[in-house]
Amino acid sequence: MRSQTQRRVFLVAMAGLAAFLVWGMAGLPRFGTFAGAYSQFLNAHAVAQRAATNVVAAITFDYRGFDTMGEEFILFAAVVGVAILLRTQRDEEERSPTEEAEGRHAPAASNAVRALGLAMVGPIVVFGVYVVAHGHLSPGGGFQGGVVLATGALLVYLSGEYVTLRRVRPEHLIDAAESAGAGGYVAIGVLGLAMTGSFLENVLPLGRPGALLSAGIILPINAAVGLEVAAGFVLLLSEFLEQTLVLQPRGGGTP
Amino acid sequence: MPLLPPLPVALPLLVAALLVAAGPFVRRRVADLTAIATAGATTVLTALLLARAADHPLVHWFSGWTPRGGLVLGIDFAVDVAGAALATLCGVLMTAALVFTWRYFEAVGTLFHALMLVFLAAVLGFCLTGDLFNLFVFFELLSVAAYALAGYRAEDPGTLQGTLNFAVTNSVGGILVLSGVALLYGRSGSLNLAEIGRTLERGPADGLVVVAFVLLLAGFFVKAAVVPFHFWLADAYAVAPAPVCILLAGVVSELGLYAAVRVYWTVFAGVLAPHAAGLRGVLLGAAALTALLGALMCYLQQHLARLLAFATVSHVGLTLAGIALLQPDGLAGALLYLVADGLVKAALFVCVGVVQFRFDTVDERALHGRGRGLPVTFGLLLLGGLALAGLPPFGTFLGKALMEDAAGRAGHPWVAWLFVVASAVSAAAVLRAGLHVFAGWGPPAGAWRPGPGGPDGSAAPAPGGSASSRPHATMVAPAAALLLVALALGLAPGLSARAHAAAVRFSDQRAYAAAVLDGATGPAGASAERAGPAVQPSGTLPPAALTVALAVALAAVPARRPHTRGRRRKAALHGVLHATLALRRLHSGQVGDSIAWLVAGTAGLGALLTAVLR
Amino acid sequence: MIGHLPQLVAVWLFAVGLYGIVTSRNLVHMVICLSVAQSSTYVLLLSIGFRAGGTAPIFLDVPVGTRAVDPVVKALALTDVVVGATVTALLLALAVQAHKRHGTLDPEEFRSLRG
Amino acid sequence: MTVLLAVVLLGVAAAGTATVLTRDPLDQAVAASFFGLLLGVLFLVLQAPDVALSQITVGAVALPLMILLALAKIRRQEGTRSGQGAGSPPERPEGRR
Repeated sequence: MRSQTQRRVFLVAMAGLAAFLVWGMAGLPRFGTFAGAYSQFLNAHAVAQRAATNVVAAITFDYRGFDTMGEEFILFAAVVGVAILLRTQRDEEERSPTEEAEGRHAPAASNAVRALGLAMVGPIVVFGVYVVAHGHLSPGGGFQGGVVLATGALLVYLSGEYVTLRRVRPEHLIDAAESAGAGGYVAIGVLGLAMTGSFLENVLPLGRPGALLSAGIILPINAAVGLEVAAGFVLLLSEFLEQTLVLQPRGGGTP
Repeated sequence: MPLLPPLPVALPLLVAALLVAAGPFVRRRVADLTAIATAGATTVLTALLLARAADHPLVHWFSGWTPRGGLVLGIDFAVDVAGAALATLCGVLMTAALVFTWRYFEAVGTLFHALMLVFLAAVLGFCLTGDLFNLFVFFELLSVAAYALAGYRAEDPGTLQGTLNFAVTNSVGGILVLSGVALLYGRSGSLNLAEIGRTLERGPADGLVVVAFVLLLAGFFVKAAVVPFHFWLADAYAVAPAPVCILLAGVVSELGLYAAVRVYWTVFAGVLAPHAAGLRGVLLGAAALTALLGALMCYLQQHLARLLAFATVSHVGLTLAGIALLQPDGLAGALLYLVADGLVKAALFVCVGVVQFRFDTVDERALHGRGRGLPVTFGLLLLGGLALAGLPPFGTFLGKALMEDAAGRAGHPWVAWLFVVASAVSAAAVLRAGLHVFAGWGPPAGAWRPGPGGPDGSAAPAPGGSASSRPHATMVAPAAALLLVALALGLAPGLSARAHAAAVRFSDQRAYAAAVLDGATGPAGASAERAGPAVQPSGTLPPAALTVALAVALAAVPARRPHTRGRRRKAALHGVLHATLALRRLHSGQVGDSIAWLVAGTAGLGALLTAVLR
Repeated sequence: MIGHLPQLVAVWLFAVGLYGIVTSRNLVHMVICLSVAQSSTYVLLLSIGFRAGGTAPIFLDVPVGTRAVDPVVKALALTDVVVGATVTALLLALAVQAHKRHGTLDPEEFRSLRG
Repeated sequence: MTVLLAVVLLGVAAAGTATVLTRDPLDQAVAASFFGLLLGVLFLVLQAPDVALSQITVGAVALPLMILLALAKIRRQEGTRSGQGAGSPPERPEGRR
């Protein structure tokens, strides 16, 4: 389609579709009055049934834990997919970033920035672990904590230590961590199936609501998710970093 | 509670994680064998499910949350014959694709195998789940895996364009589905298919119900590639590596239709029942459009993968026609046809993969006569083409016969003609391509046809061997095996009766809800009553013969150069050329165009259904 | 007073995101527009589950039984956020690869490159 | 409360529109980050701190970063190409303002 026609067709159709959608949404309960039986029940009983004070976490990792397993594998598939799409091509060669300090797009960080960045890595990692470990109690959990942890690794880069990061980044270990997280989730599910006859059913003591060690399998699942998400996001970001800093078209001029 | 249902999903996921973890330490052949063994074992599990689900659905509640006090708290797998049969088909096709991969790729890490297994798990979860949001999760999982797989040959020109079109269009489809899920949740407060169905049935078919239905339908139609949601499909097929094409053609569009039917019969059938006649009309129209446009575009292609892609579109239309009758007879035929047609198309893609592996191109003109040294592939391609036309006793014949029969009795006898025309034209294209490539029929490199703008298909070097490599037995055998299964489907005694029983079950919303929510295990009263004697499709032999004859005749026609004498004929030919060129231009492969059509299609579907459902 | 504003915003984000995709001449831009369209589903889900005067469904400092908003839609939105992020990452990788191969980010220039 | 919600909602709509209409990818990455942040605020107002936390870490930090990295790669290539001259596709502007 010519772009003029295309735009016109789209605008007319989109206007119609938008009106149609608004008409459908008018049938929803008035904003702020929703009271579905499912959610009412969970708000009333989840804390007693699962000993998790964060009902969202109880749903994410227990009542609807199977959805979250699928979600973890969406991330898993995306990380594998990005690795496949960005894998080193035949006509590219790796260049060590040290050879071309000037051409690097990361601004050469001053020592102060560098020190500040590195100093923040510790607290960020602690915060990430905290968010993962308290997912069943307060807002947070494996996913959010995992991303925070991955950001910690990123700070090392931002403080200009990408080369260090590359040196200390044992790729296979991170791959293995990601797989262990994703596979661990499935393994917990199979354990439930073997012990109780239902996939992902809780097999641990529930404990007292509000305690750190409570909520049954939600905590180990959170740990598995945290591991997978942290490793997955480190892999994702480093795939892009790799593209930016290291790979060069073969024969490409030196900047 | 049955222990079996979660296993076909858990097993491939676990092995996929292991494969990635062990990546650097695993040799190529070990990865191949592990993946094939896993896919095979998973297929056995799904076959077991199929056998066990014969009497009543198997319901597995995850995390131990069986419904409490009539309230669903968790997620369930509700396995019935239709879902298990489709799952088994997917398992078989995945095994075949992995066997084909054995020699197809020269260098391939474990990542490819891991992604294939994740894709398999997603597909099976999609077939087995009884939860609407879980269906969306698996929809996205299979999409993400499919995007990465389709873009696998990232170094080839065109791959990125095709993959991008595929990914963006299907992601927008995903947004539509999720919006539909959100609306249904807002109305019913539930995510379980059976429970939502019960809630909706108590209320009116108001705007929200219609909009949610249209959103879900449009989202699934994007996957199924119903016109005008099909613009991504040919581009994705053209660039995906052959093993992935086997799955795209045999699995993905099938699943789109399956999801649409599943959601209709578990959620909407009750509330929309008073408007079934209007809905039938709209769906039949979409089916006819899809079948005819797909067949025409198929006939115009010279790129073999694109040709099969449009054959897929056409056959999606035919299946939709069976579904659109909205009663068990048509549904039984559609289910059978879905499975048999998936097998045949996968076999054809195996043949195309062999050609690509051998000659580095899948362009019909460039390949003219070069396939003489591949008699087995030639034979399989011809057989596949005939099976595509519905040659008895292939399973495709049985499925089509059941659908034609049902359409006739439902007062739509023209559907039989739609079947004849669409399947004859699409099969003729396959046969013609086979005759050109393998037997050197017709003018070499005939340039009279309206060629596409670019170097259609000339690029795309085989990822594995060089031009001199001979196809290995592991590349041809899957095609033979798949065709054999399609043949066995048509010969299996009592299959149409079973398909009919499965369809009756499938389309009984109350019995489904009772089995899922109340744990009812016996055959539902209503189902047993309506399961009359199975249809005997012997009366439909003449149309089948007509289709096959027409396909063969059409395949032979373009072998002669068209006569261009006489001004009127020239003008007519000119007009045809212009029309086909315009049609080709519509399939521009532009992401923007795909999305514009998607929006227009959704809005159109919305307008039509609003008109008939209000 | 606030009525249907959240749903209108959701529809608007969806429409505007798709408009961006349709008119985009740059793949990275197109990918970001897709994520804008995707965010319409977050807004829709969370607005459906909102209850006026309700707290977050976390009963650590407040007793069970306090009026709280719907927790289910939050679980769904969490999944949705991950889906959106992963699709965006995959598409960005495609865009980088496309630029590496074809030296352009303009989808219209891909037309001649169809395989 | 209601007023705050309305303001944030309108802000989200405006930021989303701005993100789409910003045609230069580098500016757009910044706009997208701001949009992500604003969505996070909206989720907080809607009493969904879990989703807000995810949205802010992913939508406002991780994704914009990936976009910047992707753009850095692309910019760098254009630099290499223009230095290289012949044999490469014609140079074109990154986007239209």
